[in-house]
Amino acid sequence: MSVKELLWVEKYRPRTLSEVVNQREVVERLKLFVKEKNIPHLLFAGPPGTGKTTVAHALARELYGENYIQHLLELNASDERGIDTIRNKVKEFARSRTAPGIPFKIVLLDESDNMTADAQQALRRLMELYTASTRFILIANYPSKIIDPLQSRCAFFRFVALSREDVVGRLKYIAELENVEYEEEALDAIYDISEGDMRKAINVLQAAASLGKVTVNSVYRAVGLARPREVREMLELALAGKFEEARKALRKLMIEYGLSGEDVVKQMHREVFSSELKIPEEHRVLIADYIGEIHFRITEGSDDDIQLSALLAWLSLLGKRARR
Amino acid sequence: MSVKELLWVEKYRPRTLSEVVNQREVVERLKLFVKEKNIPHLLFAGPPGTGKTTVAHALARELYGENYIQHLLELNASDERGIDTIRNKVKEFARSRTAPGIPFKIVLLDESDNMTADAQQALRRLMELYTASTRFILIANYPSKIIDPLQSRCAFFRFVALSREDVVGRLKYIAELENVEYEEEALDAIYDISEGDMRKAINVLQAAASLGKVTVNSVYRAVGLARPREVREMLELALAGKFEEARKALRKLMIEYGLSGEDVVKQMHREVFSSELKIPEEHRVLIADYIGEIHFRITEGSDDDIQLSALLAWLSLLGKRARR
Amino acid sequence: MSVKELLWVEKYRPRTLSEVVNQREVVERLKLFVKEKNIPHLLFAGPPGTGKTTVAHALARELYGENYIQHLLELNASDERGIDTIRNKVKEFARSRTAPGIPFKIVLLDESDNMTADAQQALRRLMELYTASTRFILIANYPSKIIDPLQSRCAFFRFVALSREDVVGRLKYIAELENVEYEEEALDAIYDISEGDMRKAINVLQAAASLGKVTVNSVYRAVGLARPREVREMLELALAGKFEEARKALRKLMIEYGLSGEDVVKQMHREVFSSELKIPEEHRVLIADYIGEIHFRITEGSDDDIQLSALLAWLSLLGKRARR
Amino acid sequence: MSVKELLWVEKYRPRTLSEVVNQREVVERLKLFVKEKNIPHLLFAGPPGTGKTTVAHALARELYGENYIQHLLELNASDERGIDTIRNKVKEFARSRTAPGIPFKIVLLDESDNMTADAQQALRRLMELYTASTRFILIANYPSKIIDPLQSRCAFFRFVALSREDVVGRLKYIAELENVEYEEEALDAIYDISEGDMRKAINVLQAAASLGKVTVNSVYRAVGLARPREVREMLELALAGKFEEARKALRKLMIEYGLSGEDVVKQMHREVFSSELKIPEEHRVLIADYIGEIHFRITEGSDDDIQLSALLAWLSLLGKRARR
Amino acid sequence: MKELPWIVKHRPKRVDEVVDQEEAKREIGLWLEAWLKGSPPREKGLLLYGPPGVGKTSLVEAFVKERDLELLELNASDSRRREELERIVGVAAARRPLRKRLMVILMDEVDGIDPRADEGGIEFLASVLERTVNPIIMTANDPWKESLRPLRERSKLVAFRELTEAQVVTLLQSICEKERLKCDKEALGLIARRNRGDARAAINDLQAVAERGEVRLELVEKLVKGREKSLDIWRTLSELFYAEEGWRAKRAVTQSEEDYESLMAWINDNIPKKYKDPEDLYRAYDALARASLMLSRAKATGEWSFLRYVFDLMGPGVALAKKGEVSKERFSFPERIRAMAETKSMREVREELAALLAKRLLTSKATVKTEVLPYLFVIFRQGSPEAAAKLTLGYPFSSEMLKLLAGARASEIAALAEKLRGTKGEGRREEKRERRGLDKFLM
Repeated sequence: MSVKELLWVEKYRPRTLSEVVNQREVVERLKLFVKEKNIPHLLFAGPPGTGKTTVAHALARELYGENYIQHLLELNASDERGIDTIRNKVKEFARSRTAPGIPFKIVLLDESDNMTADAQQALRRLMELYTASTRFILIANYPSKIIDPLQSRCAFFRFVALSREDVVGRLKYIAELENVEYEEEALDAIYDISEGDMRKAINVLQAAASLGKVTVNSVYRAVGLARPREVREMLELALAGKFEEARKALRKLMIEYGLSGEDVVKQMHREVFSSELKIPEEHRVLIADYIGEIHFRITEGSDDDIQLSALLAWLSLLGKRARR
Repeated sequence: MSVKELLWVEKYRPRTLSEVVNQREVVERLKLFVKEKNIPHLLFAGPPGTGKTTVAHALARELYGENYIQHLLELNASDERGIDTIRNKVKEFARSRTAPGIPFKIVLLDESDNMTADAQQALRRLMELYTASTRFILIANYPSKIIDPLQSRCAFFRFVALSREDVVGRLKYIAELENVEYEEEALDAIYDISEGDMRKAINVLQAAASLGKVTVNSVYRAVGLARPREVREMLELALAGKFEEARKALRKLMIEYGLSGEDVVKQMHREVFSSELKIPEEHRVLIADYIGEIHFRITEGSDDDIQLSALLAWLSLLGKRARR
Repeated sequence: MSVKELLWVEKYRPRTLSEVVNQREVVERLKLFVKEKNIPHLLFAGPPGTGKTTVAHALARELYGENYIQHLLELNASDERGIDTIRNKVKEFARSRTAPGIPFKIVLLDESDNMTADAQQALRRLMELYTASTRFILIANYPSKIIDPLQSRCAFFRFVALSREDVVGRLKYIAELENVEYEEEALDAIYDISEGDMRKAINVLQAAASLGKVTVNSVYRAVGLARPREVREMLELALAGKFEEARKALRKLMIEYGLSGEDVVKQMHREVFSSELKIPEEHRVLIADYIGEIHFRITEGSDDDIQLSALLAWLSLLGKRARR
Repeated sequence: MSVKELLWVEKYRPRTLSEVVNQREVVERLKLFVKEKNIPHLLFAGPPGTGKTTVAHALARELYGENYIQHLLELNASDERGIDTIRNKVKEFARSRTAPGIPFKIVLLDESDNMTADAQQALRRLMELYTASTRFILIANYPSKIIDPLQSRCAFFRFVALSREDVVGRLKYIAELENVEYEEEALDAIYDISEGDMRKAINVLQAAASLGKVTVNSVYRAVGLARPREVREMLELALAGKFEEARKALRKLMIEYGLSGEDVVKQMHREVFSSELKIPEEHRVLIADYIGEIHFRITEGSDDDIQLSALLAWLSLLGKRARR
Repeated sequence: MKELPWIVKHRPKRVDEVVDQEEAKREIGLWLEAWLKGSPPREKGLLLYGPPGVGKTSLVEAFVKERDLELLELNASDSRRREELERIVGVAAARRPLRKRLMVILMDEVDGIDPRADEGGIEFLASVLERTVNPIIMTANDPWKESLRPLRERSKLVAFRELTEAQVVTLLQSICEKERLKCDKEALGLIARRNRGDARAAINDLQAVAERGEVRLELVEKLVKGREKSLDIWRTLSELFYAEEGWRAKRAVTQSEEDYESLMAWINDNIPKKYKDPEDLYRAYDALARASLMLSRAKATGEWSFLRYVFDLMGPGVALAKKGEVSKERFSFPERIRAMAETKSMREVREELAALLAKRLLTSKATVKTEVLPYLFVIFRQGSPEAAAKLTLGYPFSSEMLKLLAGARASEIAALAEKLRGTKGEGRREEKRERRGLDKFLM
């Protein structure tokens, strides 16, 4: 068994367009291209884990057959250092032979929204230069970061975030094939953590499964996150003015779960907006504003413990004032 | 069908001055130059997509015939246009042969307002020295960025933004030829996004059409922008103290339109000074300042969601204070 | 005597997995790998000084024997300048010969959570490229800072913080072998300072021992920390409204002990939460909040003296208001 | 006796280790190194004016003799721009010849705690690279600002603040050799002002002596003259609402006295806490806090003149409100 | 030569064909006369400045032609690096005129010499101005740029005035006659007005609208829109400080011809001129300070989209700070920029002094500046002159450093030092070196 097959995200990756269960609209239109054996330049945009790269590979496979990889140059815009490397690689690749029956090869450019505007300009000229023998598939999270002249040279496909059903369904499918025991709520927790990112969801499933039965607990342990309830309790303690106890809870989160200050702030932020935390609306507002400040300070390198203590302190002041 | 023709903006580009439907006065005047077979240095100024480059090419075509490109040196913003290149390339081109019957060649400087002041300085005397054998056409979005000494060396033509009728009319024309279904309001939305930029309008039309029927929704989705009205509504919700609803609106913007945190911040900023947002003038400054702060935090790597929540929270606090 | 032997942290470093007294779970699982003479890529995560690097070396020794160092490439992600250096070193290393009987070499990447997301992406590709001949051990303090695709390629091991007993026990063991006289409380003080970081604890012990008998006093002197009492006195002076005297105490801390502003803030922060500082609970809270602000400014590079004076001035105002 | 005169800090600088009267512990340990004609990398830490640089030079002189300066590269981290300059200088220096009998040269790096953590990392590699032919002496005020990997590569020497006896004794010694008349209390006053900084103490002595007999009065006069009077005036003018005049004073300080924005802020800060500025206690706190904020912005790189103008504007607003 | 643009075709050939600029003509004439008489004027360079299109270059060419001189011209289309200038101008400036035929070296558009692309150009030109044997004439639109200071200081400045509308109309009429055009006078007036005194631009527009032998008002109205004039600094300031709505203030700062950094300096110095109420003053400064912070962030992160907030804050932020009246006091040039320029050499001397002492005292320049220099000032300005004089002998202070340290007492101390040296001579050779600094003072 190869290392690749050890990874479920690889093992269960769809091979053909038909196997792609989501993004139906996109897939239908692409199938038309396959039928014509011709494609324009393409731009695939959408959140991470919605299948953009998978679809691109599946498309290439359907065009060229199993050995499609010879006719596909895969580049990662944020890896390759600058447009010059890209230019050289494309140049060389464009010279290579084309498949019989299909007079063009495909250049797949991942994370192309990470390129600077200047590099994108250069890319545009590159696309024009090799347009006879190559087609580009640009992959991006945020289409707004692709400059207009590039967008206007590509057929545009938007990939949408996956629904809870899609993700949970897929996880169940995998879990059963892999003989993994699981709690239903655990899969829900995985969806919450993955935010519609299928790749992340499958990875979390695999990590949790490696710890034994997949439970809410093992899921949070696997991703190195605290359980929402514990974070909420810390918040409640602080708001109840029990500052010392809140700080103890904080310590526990950081040491036991190995959470960084940033992790804690993010999780607190999530809990502030959960309906299970019963606080007045205006408090949520105040807290949201202050959490922004604290998170920024931490990203700038200030001490986690000091900043989180400041946050808890502030919360307990807020709570006290409210009780008056 | 070549890939270029797959792009409507190329496919429907006017070839001759007569085909240019807008900028009638400019075109009339240019036709006279063609008749006299003489032109002064020209400066075409006006917003993007008003046909400046198209007109310049059409003019050259009418002067030199279909192979006009031999007598035209086109320098784009994406080309190296430092002071040295300008000196060298122009000098070399000026020395090359002229067309029979027309004793001058044309140097077309696209986006010349993007040239550094130094490079522009280098142009000043070049324009005089080589005036016998070359004419310059400077194209600029912002003529104020062209240094005065250059402006004063050119006959100045202002291209005006296209009217809603012009753009929508053209879009309808194309949509019908391409068999695209559309809602009337969608074409209006395209006009709003394009801000009178015909090229952009046609590109958006094509992108939206690739998603199926052209609707307001598909238009905004295609460009990866939120609808300004929605952004404004989010701002208004926040300022009205409806923090939770504002946050919901935010989520929707980010997920539905695939906006990054930076996109949202930038779109919010755009609305701050708009006359449609009815708030006291001094609040505008406060809001812009805080948006700037949040934008900074996001670029420093702080979390999008946390920072945007903080921004909305702050807005709702501001609104509350104002209402008191 | 080599320089290395001079450092107790080297001298008393466990050589084999069996010598590692903590992290039992981790060790047991690793022993299984040794038996199979095969390992997947590994990710060791946990607080500093919990033995991650030590365990990695012990593992390598058990696999390759005493000369394991030939088959181990040790890199520090925050040293090596960018992913390119890493790439080159790994490339070269991968070409070198493997040990008889074990078809892979080990790349040990310390502080890998200090790499940018982009560099981690590049690392991922590197791991795939050389997967046949190398295994990576990634070491990180915070697993949440390792991007998903990397996490999902590694077997995950969590190292937990060491208990007071673990640390003090080890210190005693060393002290006795080195014939160092010590007070019991001094070892406790070392544990407090080290916060469960064994490496730091041993270094402090050695530094204090070099000054003679290990006492609480010599411990604080060795680490260049003020004794908690003096920090507390400064706080009390400030809160009593004796600003000038508090400032003198601050000067003394900074000049005599050579504390930096950050040191002082951190120690103040610690004292604020100690039960020995008798102040109303709500003051603790207020102070904790303001200390957060001051610490942030100092980490951003602002002047220590200015910021700390502002803090003391604020404290004396707080004290004054409270007395009214 | 020569008519030429030097600054006394230079004239009475100890040339040999034996002449160093304080820091006995340090000196004794260093003498051992001299005897062995070998030193490890050294880290000298302690408050300003405690003789760190002096001792380093004396050490070098004892190793290499009077022409030691050929074998010593002296760099100042706050003058040298960035690690690259340092790297190049060290590289070149390492290539130069070593002294007969001593196989290494010395690099003296003053104010090394002013280097960023990244630069210190780079420095560490530099030390490793040239360890065969060079030894580094790092000089720092705050050892805690030296990163661990550097500290652990150096033998650590802590320089303690000088006692009143040490300083007064030295001053007397100099005063007698220079035939300066003095009052005993004047020397005490100098010690108080100098805060244990020998360099400063000697400078004050020399300045006071140039005014005639050294009395408490002349000491304070010298110190007062050395400190620009404009700082307090500026503060007073601003608080009196005379913004434009205050700003004139500010400009004089920055332009004529050549103070940086940071210097001005620091001096204002000093004045705010001096008893000679008559303002309510609460204002001191408010001003100290705002000064902290302004200082923070200046260190972030924003224009110091604008930031200080804002500070003055704020002060004049404060003054106005107080007068009501 | 029908195909030549009119601005070339109708370029003035004789001095009297250049419209107006009588004062400039007189000054240039006198200056050239001096050269021709073989007694070059004290300033060997002439710096002609004024707005574009008023005839600076044309006038020089006309003079050259009329007096039958040689002309060497270099302009912004030529590389003007030090090496190139050495080769061309350096040689020309040193060459004695052949057969008494003087050669005029015309350095056109010196404000276009790029500090980077034309590295060393200005410095070299400045040095040539000291020793040239041929007249050097330079032109510039903006002679006040800091980078031009070395040229400005070594040249005679001659101002060219903006042309009046009437003058431009007259000029256009004369061209109409030559081109046999029937010209509507009102149309010419409109062209002149829309080009605000720029004759060359007006001629261009004239050519653009001339059709079928006539120039009609109707067409001018349609076609001649007026070149985009960015707001000059005075207009920017008044539109900014009097703006009542945010968007107006924003327009004022975004359309200013001043770059945002110097604009910020202008606003910084003019806020107290316009806002007298401390509340307004503080609000305005707070906004400006935030703008400056944002700008530093834009620079530090390379994220130039932050500039929008810089503009928001220094535009609307400053404008909307006012609740009270806007004072009638006039706007003024930023004091700080002027003062910094004036004190540049003094500041350089201080740096050198700090470097010298840092080496001797084994410390950093920063420490010297804050911990040592203040006491030296006390000794040199307030202390006994003898102590100061002795220190002067102990360190190789230059005369400028001594002046900086001692102020008004500099020559007294220098004289005293010299006397002390005379009484007790030792180390002669060493002293010789040190003397140089002192001698300058005693001369």
